[in-house]
Amino acid sequence: MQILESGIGELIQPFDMDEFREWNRTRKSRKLVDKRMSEQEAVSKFVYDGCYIGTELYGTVRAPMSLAREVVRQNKKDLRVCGQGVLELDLWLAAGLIKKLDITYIGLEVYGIPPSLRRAVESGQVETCVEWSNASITWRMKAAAMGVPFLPTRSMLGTDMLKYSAAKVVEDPFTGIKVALLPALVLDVALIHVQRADMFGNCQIDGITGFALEMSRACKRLIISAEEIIPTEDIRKYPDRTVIPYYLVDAVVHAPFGSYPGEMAYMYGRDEAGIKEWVDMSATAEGAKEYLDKYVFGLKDHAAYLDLIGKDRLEQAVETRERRE
Amino acid sequence: MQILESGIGELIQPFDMDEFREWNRTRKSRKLVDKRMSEQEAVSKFVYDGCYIGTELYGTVRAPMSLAREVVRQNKKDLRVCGQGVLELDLWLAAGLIKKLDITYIGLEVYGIPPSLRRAVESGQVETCVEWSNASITWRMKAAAMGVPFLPTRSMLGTDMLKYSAAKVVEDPFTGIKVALLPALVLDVALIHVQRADMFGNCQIDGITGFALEMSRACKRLIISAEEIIPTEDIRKYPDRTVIPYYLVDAVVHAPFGSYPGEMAYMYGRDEAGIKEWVDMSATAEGAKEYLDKYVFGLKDHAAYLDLIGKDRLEQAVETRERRE
Amino acid sequence: MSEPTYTRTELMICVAARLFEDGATCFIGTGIPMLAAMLAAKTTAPNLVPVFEFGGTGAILEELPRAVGEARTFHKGISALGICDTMETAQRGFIDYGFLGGAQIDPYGNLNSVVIGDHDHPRVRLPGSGGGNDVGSFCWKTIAIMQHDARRFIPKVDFLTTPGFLTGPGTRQAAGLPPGTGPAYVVSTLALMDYEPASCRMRLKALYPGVTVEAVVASTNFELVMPTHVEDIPAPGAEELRLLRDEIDPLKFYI
Amino acid sequence: MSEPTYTRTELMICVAARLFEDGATCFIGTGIPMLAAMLAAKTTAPNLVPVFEFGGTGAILEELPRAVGEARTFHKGISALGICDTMETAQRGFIDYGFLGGAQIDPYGNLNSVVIGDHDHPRVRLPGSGGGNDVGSFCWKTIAIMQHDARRFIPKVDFLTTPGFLTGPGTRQAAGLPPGTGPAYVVSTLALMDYEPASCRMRLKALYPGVTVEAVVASTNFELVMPTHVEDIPAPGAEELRLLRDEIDPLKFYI
Repeated sequence: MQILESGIGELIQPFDMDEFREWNRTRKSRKLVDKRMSEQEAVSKFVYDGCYIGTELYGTVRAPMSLAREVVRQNKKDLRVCGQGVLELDLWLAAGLIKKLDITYIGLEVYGIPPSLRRAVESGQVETCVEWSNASITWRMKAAAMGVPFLPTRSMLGTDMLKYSAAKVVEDPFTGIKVALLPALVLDVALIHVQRADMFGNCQIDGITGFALEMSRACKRLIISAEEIIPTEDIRKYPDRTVIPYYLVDAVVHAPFGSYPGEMAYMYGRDEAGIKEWVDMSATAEGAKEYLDKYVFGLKDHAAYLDLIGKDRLEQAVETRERRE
Repeated sequence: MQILESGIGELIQPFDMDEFREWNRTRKSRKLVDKRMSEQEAVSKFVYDGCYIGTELYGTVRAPMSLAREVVRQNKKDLRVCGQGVLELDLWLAAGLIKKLDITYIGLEVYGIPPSLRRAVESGQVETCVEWSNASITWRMKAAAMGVPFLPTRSMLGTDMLKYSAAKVVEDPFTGIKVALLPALVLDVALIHVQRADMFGNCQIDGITGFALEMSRACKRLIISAEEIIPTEDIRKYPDRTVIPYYLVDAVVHAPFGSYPGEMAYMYGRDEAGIKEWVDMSATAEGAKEYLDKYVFGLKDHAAYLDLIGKDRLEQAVETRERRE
Repeated sequence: MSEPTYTRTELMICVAARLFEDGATCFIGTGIPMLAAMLAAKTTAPNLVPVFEFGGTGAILEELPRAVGEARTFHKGISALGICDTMETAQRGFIDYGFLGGAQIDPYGNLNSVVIGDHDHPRVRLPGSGGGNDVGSFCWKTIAIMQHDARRFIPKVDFLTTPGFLTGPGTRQAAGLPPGTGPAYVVSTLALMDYEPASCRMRLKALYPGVTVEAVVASTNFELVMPTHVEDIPAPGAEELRLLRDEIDPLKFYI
Repeated sequence: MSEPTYTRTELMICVAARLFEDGATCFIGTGIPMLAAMLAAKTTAPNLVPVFEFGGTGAILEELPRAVGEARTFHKGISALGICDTMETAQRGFIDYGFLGGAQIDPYGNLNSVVIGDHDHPRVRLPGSGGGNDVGSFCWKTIAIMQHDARRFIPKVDFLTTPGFLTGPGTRQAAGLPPGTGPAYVVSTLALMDYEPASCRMRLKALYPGVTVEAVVASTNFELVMPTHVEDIPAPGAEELRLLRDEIDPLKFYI
């Protein structure tokens, strides 16, 4: 089972399974303690300059937007960032916070290539882009979540993706087929937004789970933002609904409309105009700055943000929510 | 990444990922067709002499007991069997149906070593026992479910388990630690019992999922038995509750009290006396035969079985169910 | 009766929609594939099983999804799980078709959505593979949807993001990609292309109304294999256009 | 006041229960570990987090589970997922303790639950590893619960099912098992043992009431390391016995 090919991409977040095990043993409490805090406190406490960070799900869908804005507000710099995003990572790119990227997809979906991404990468402000597919970056987290150093896949093979990644190709010793081995990925910090959590961090998600299960189990620090904080009794009544157990969680932030202007399944739909505002303003660096001034730097916190958006627009978003029918 | 050690155990179900892909492409319909049928029909159609078969979860918990009894009734022979079980596999052992075992655990739980297992293995009737741990056999199914030829683990290392398995030890090419590679496992037939399914095979499970997700995605034929058949509208209202989508499923058997004398979370508790009856009678080969005559061969089908058990005992089992509170 | 007028985008959607095989599982990406899938479901492929990469399977597409993760991708769906479930389902051979886009395509159907120019110092940074590479690796057949011009249809993509037939016959399998997989069609703004089996090179299959072979050749910066007979693509029918305009995208989000 | 009378099983349960560290995550197997966990939760370890291999985590143990998958293993639990979740949680270092049983144990704490005699022609076929090997591989500390007699405490197990310290210092890590893991205690029917750090060999730690060192030695078919001071295990207290008999196992399922 010799190495047939090795990607030349940098492993921008080197890993050591034994160190992660030790972290999980000594740095993650098993006690049920109240972890509720504000965005300000959570980001200040757990996000740091140069950390390797990721968000889930993505910009317009169940995204930790209130946390993402707080990261900008606190000007956390030199971030090394995992994966894919829409608005949330685009804000960080526009604010000049990202130094290195394990990139899968940063786009504006139907609105195309984000000008902020282009400016940040083409200018060299983002120093390194290591390429991964959406599945392979998730399986990298899954490897860490499983506690193993790699997972095999038949993706990435034969392409420049493999070449510019940090994967390795080997021959399967059982049947002789070629597989790419994806190195495990342990994030320093993960931000995940959910429908409901209790004060300890037990989380429920409605609708698709995206890669929340994998990311929550593949990080050293996990900040949860939740639309609702529910009593622990409701968690214990439906233990089969807990997808992220409390012992993975370091902070619980109550963030109603935390995914706005993106959507939250069964709670509110996306605000197309709100998304379009970023798309339009971020066309230029000046416009992006103006947007950040208006929606981030000019506001104290998420409550002030929601005030600025206004009740009418939020109610309209609720009106367009997906319903169980 | 050379092979440092290879288990000497037989790979009693050899696999070929490309063949499994081809099977999934050509032999599994994507159409929504009514798959409801009786135990008799499902077992007759999909279980065959010599097939490699597995059951989920296990004997006293959400177990496909009505299907397991039907396999005995139809005398499906020379079975190669996956994993772990309590009553369900013990019945097959007692009936002399098992030729080879990928064994993890066959026990009577608190009642100890099953005499039927001892008789079947010590007499040589079961020709081969290949050893796996509970996690490793599940990860073997998970490998197949993921469509990859193996998964790594840090289990099994340094023990006779590895030696008598079909795993291989290699050095992780990223960090140099040793890992065991577990070969993917694709079952010919899987039997899984769930709380609810629609006629197409979309399944919901309450309580723990055991290894239902892994097994359902790692088999060529899947027979589902379900306590309740529900309208597809109820599935589509809660798509986030579907753990086994219909396209994995070949047969849907309506089997109320299908796990009896074992339990079904939130529906009925286990009948200790019913379990104890097998424990006591299976102490001798004659007793086991008598039990099989009484509860399997002497009865036409699952309905007749439930008649024999009687309404009172079933109601008592319902009374002792776990409740959401 | 005069022919209805239509836009080039509407035509592309119709052409893509007609390629859906009834009862097949299909990975659907953002944009035109979503409109095409909805149109197919309402016309020739009522048993289509749409799969969206972040977890939605078997949705009933009553309202147009605008993103691959939004709730409309699992509206009345048969399951709403996560990206591992859909990608692993694809990796084990359950997904028949994948719809893909890209900034560049080459004669073997390889796609680029990472960079224009050099990877480390790109002239244009594109969004990245997303699920593209996975879809192109795992699905049995892939269909690319592309703007057709000579800067996009080029002999060699700047960055091989999503595998087509790589460098020709046998090379996908030699690289380790699952046998039997690969590109099937290209739906462009000018024509429908398939691939010549022997060479794995892109071949003109059918022209859109009013488009000439010469126009396609002029917009293609490599030699396109010519079939013995070039088919004609029928214009969108009145019912197709009505469905598209009134039912599928009444808010004119895409069309 | 006279000492309460108690059975050897009750004593073992109490000894095991006292080993639970408050707030720790513990894999709980069928039988005595379940009773011990319940007793610990009601006495010295109210913040114990029980983990059952098929998916139940953080249950409130109001009624005694009789199997590792039954609903009582996730009664008012914090999560009810599957075996992959619990085993992967253990593999990545989240599970502090594991309780194990076996038919044989050797001086390094290796356990056998597969066969007595030759593997391919066994004298006694045992149930198999189950989750035992995994628990012994992944958990930070394991505690074995064993009948103490000379046929079970032997120099070399017939089949090394669950890894203890293998053949001595450094051998676990050399085999690839996660560093820092290994056996911590043996709770037998006669005494409590731990392991001498330098040699990784089993060491007598404390005697049950009325048991002599000689009795333990006579029942151990290998040389047990002797500590400078052998501790005495206190008999079960009245409250421990009341809890066990009245609240934990009132139906006398185990005791």
